[in-house]
Amino acid sequence: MSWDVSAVRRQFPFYANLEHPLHYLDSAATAQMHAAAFEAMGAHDIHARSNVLRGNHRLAEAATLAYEAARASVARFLNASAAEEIVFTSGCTAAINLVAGALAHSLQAGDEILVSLAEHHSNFLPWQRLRERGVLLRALPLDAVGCIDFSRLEVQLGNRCRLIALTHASNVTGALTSAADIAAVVAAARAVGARVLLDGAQRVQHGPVDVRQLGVDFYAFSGHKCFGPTGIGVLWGRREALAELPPFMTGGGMVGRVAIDESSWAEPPRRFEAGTPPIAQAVGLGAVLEWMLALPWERIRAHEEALLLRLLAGLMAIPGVALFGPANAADRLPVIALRLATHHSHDVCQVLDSRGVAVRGGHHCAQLLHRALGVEETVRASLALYSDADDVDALLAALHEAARVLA
Amino acid sequence: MSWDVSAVRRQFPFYANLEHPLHYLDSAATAQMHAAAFEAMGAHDIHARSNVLRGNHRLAEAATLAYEAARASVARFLNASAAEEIVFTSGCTAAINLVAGALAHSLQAGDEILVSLAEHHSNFLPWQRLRERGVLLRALPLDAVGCIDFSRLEVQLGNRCRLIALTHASNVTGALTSAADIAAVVAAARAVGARVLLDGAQRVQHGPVDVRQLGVDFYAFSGHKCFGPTGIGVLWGRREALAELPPFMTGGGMVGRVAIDESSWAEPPRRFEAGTPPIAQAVGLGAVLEWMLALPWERIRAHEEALLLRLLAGLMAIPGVALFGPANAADRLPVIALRLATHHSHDVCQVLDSRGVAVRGGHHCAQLLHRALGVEETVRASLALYSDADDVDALLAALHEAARVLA
Amino acid sequence: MNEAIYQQALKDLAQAAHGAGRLAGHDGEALRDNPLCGDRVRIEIVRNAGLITALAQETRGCLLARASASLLGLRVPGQTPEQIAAVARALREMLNGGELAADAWPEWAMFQPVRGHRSRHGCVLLPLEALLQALAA
Amino acid sequence: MNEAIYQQALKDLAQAAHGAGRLAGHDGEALRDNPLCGDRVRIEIVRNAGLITALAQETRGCLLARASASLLGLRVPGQTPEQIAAVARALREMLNGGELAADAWPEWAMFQPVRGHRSRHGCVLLPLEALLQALAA
Ligand SMILES: Cc1ncc(COP(=O)(O)O)c(C=O)c1O
Ligand SMILES: Cc1ncc(COP(=O)(O)O)c(C=O)c1O
Repeated sequence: MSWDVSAVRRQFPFYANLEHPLHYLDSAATAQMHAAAFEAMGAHDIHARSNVLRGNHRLAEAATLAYEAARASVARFLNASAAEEIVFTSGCTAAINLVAGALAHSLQAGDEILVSLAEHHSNFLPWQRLRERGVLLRALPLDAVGCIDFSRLEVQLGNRCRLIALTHASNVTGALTSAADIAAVVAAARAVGARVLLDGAQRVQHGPVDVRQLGVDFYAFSGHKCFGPTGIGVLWGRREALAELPPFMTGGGMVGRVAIDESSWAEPPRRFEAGTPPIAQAVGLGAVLEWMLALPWERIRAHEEALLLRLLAGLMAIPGVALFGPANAADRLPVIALRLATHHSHDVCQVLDSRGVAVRGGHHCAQLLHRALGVEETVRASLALYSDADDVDALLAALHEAARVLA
Repeated sequence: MSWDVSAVRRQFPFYANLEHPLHYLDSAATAQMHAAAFEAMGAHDIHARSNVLRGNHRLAEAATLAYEAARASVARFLNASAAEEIVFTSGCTAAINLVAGALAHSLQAGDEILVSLAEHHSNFLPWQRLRERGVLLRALPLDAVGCIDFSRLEVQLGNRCRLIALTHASNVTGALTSAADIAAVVAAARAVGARVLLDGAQRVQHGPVDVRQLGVDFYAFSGHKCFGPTGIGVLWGRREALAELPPFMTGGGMVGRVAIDESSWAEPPRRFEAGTPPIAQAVGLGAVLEWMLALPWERIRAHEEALLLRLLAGLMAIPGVALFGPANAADRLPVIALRLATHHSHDVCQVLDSRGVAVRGGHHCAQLLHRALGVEETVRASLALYSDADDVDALLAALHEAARVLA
Repeated sequence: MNEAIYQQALKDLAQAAHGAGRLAGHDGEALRDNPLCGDRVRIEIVRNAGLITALAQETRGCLLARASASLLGLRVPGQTPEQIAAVARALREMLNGGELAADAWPEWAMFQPVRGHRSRHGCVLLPLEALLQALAA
Repeated sequence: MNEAIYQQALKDLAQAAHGAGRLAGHDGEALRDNPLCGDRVRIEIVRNAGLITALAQETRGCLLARASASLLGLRVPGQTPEQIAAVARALREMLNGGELAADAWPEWAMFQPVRGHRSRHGCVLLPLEALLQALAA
């Protein structure tokens, strides 16, 4: 049985309400939101709106239960050991900043952090900033098509490395970091006592993740990229890894005792959730992840891969198209960065938009990766479980058009 | 003409869908959400969902326009000089952490921060934490009813004070910090070169604010306390005050040029909005603030004050009730902290809940204020523009009941 | 519905404050806060030949916490750590909606109306958690 | 609709790249980035007796930025800083939906189709902003 795109589109209010045809191929930036999130958030904000954890009237009870149930849903989605390992943040960027900011309190000058040149700025700048504390930033280089070169792991991993932060999938090339490479990174990290963080922002849109099997210590992602609401993100941390971190932000709800001279912190996850959290957004995310948990991911992967191959084949037939990323479909997400001759990506996107094709141009918050590939910007098309062959064909036709219009 | 509560309740889906009578008197924790926010967010997520600032297809254009229009609405609500002075955050707590975290980069050992003992933990702990950098934390004491004692300003304000952080209104006693006191604080701060931050979390629910008239440098608040969504907050900063701050969090969207060794920051407000912002939530907040801007605030204040007086009169008639906060209704918000004999607030709240009255017990994230008043916890009732005399009477009756049940 | 929680028996149990105070000497102690309300329980115990022979509790908290602590003061002396572990299990199960185990202390039954109020479970459990911590120390 | 933006005249203007390159000596320069796309414009100017007598531009960017920079290379030499300020005002007004001022450079008209595309306004304005910055320095 194949994956039924029109059925799934009916579950996305975006598609149900589309007035003019639009081929949305920008899901890597923000995916459309599933009905489950609309419904769960709407119902929550009408029937159970209240602050959480701090009151005992019926609405406060209902809100707290809903919020904690969402935490349990995230734990299931990631196969975490316990709901207490899930910290809600405002996004993937905030989750990574949380780890960097909390870790900063115990870093010494000369300690090292290892990243890669493929990282999104959100998984690069927070680590780069630790240089203010004398921390050394090292980076794994890229190969010719923009994939992380793991053969350089041993050379780049110093004895004083405290954390390795890598993307689980590139937002530009779509390259997946393989389970084997992750295992090698984890083993190497263990040997020097470093923690491992994976940036799952792109990966989560394509199915549940098993953090226990991955063996890493931290995993971060955003709701808006996996069919959930904006304003919510997740940091998963292995129990021991979270326990050893002090808070990043402070405020209501994350303390034990407050005195004028000193305060004590609550246990994780509350220690990391200062202030009123994004309650309705957590509830919306929980609902969407439950929906995702029930999907037939093998069929969806086959569908996405078929579209990817169709797209790749069509692109090869367009004169002047240059592609980046892994050649093998199994090693990548259906996310493709390309250049059309020497045309600027924003000019290309403009023409594509006039043809009802929404893709993204620019450096995609990955300037280092682009520079490593010798370009400043690319056009990126990204497919999701609601994409279909029409979308792909429209993109290909529009690229032919763009080549003509911009020549 | 008096304020029509039943008309305004029809604009709140919470009231329109209430199945059992519920007297919601916990708006200081989280206010119910206005229809304008439901509608604006729903429509945005259906018709204009996309990432902002980074793309040029039609959805990205629409999302960016909506997001920036929301910024302009916030600027109008606060009477800020320019939309660029508005930074969207995930909440009031995050906004205050932003200022504290960014300021930390330029603080020297021996510099001072001045707060008060009336502060919510969210406007106390971020400053207390700067002690790790050798910063001295000073605090204005409270008077007998829990109001900030501004007569101690001169004594507590050192030459090396870099910032004064005070609440615009207490979330426990409801005490408003007067324009005169704020003016004195600003003048004193200017004399030593300190910045002034006001925590407006409680104040915004009761009408627009004029930051230019207040003369302060920073103003912080949350969406969920002013009838808007959870997951969104605001930091307003005077142009020069924002310009001199480095970023707090880093990531996509807030940089200029990224290189392996060094990166340059974007201008405010983007410098402070790392990662994908809470887009739909900003749009929802903008819609609610536009609604608020058009309300007849004089009538609403008269209404709230009348309810407050009715409540105060009724409370005085209950044996064993102890009240805190200013005696004069004009000096306070309709937020009341009380103790019922020696009964624990959570026991009182439990009985009240069984009578359909939702109020909050505990320390309300203000342990220092409670300790200064010689108690550990209080019952807090908070009224908003949708509260009515029935709510007040139900609370009073339920308190009589609680005294009986718990005796 | 709710005031079923505040039956006379429960109020009396809290009022009785069994075991209230401190012990001159002890073999274990623990201090536990409920960060949400500032409630605090201190438990001190004396152990002898595998038994807990004395327990003192100091509780600042709501009626539920005080009644629960008072019950510990009444029932714990003479019990083994294993019995306490079983008691804790039985109480948690009951709060989560299960039946009270037949061999559990019968007084726990008066906390049954708390079941539907998740935010109050912590109040009932706080003294017991402090005791388990004192035993583990 | 959109390809109205990419008329032959605009592409030719970008291609012509008037003023492309660097000046051996100059009285003012500015480097400006568009952080959203990594585009970059460098402007160098020579001033003499109240006039801008020479302008060089180096532009890495889209057709809009390149055409706009090329127009500066063509039109700026011989103008006063006041005239440039007026030109900037006229362009901003036009992009925001107004009519192009009668005395503005007529070539700006070819940027009119960009009006409805807010995200591209920055591309058109980038060279002019760099020029204003060079004048202010
Ligand atoms: C006075 C005051 N300041 C700050 C906050 C923190 O706001 P939030 O929890 O929405 O971040 C609150 C509310 O909890 C408050 O009442
Ligand atoms: C690989 C990667 N990491 C991190 C992020 C940051 O996510 P967010 O902007 O939602 O915080 C993104 C998306 O922008 C991404 O693609």
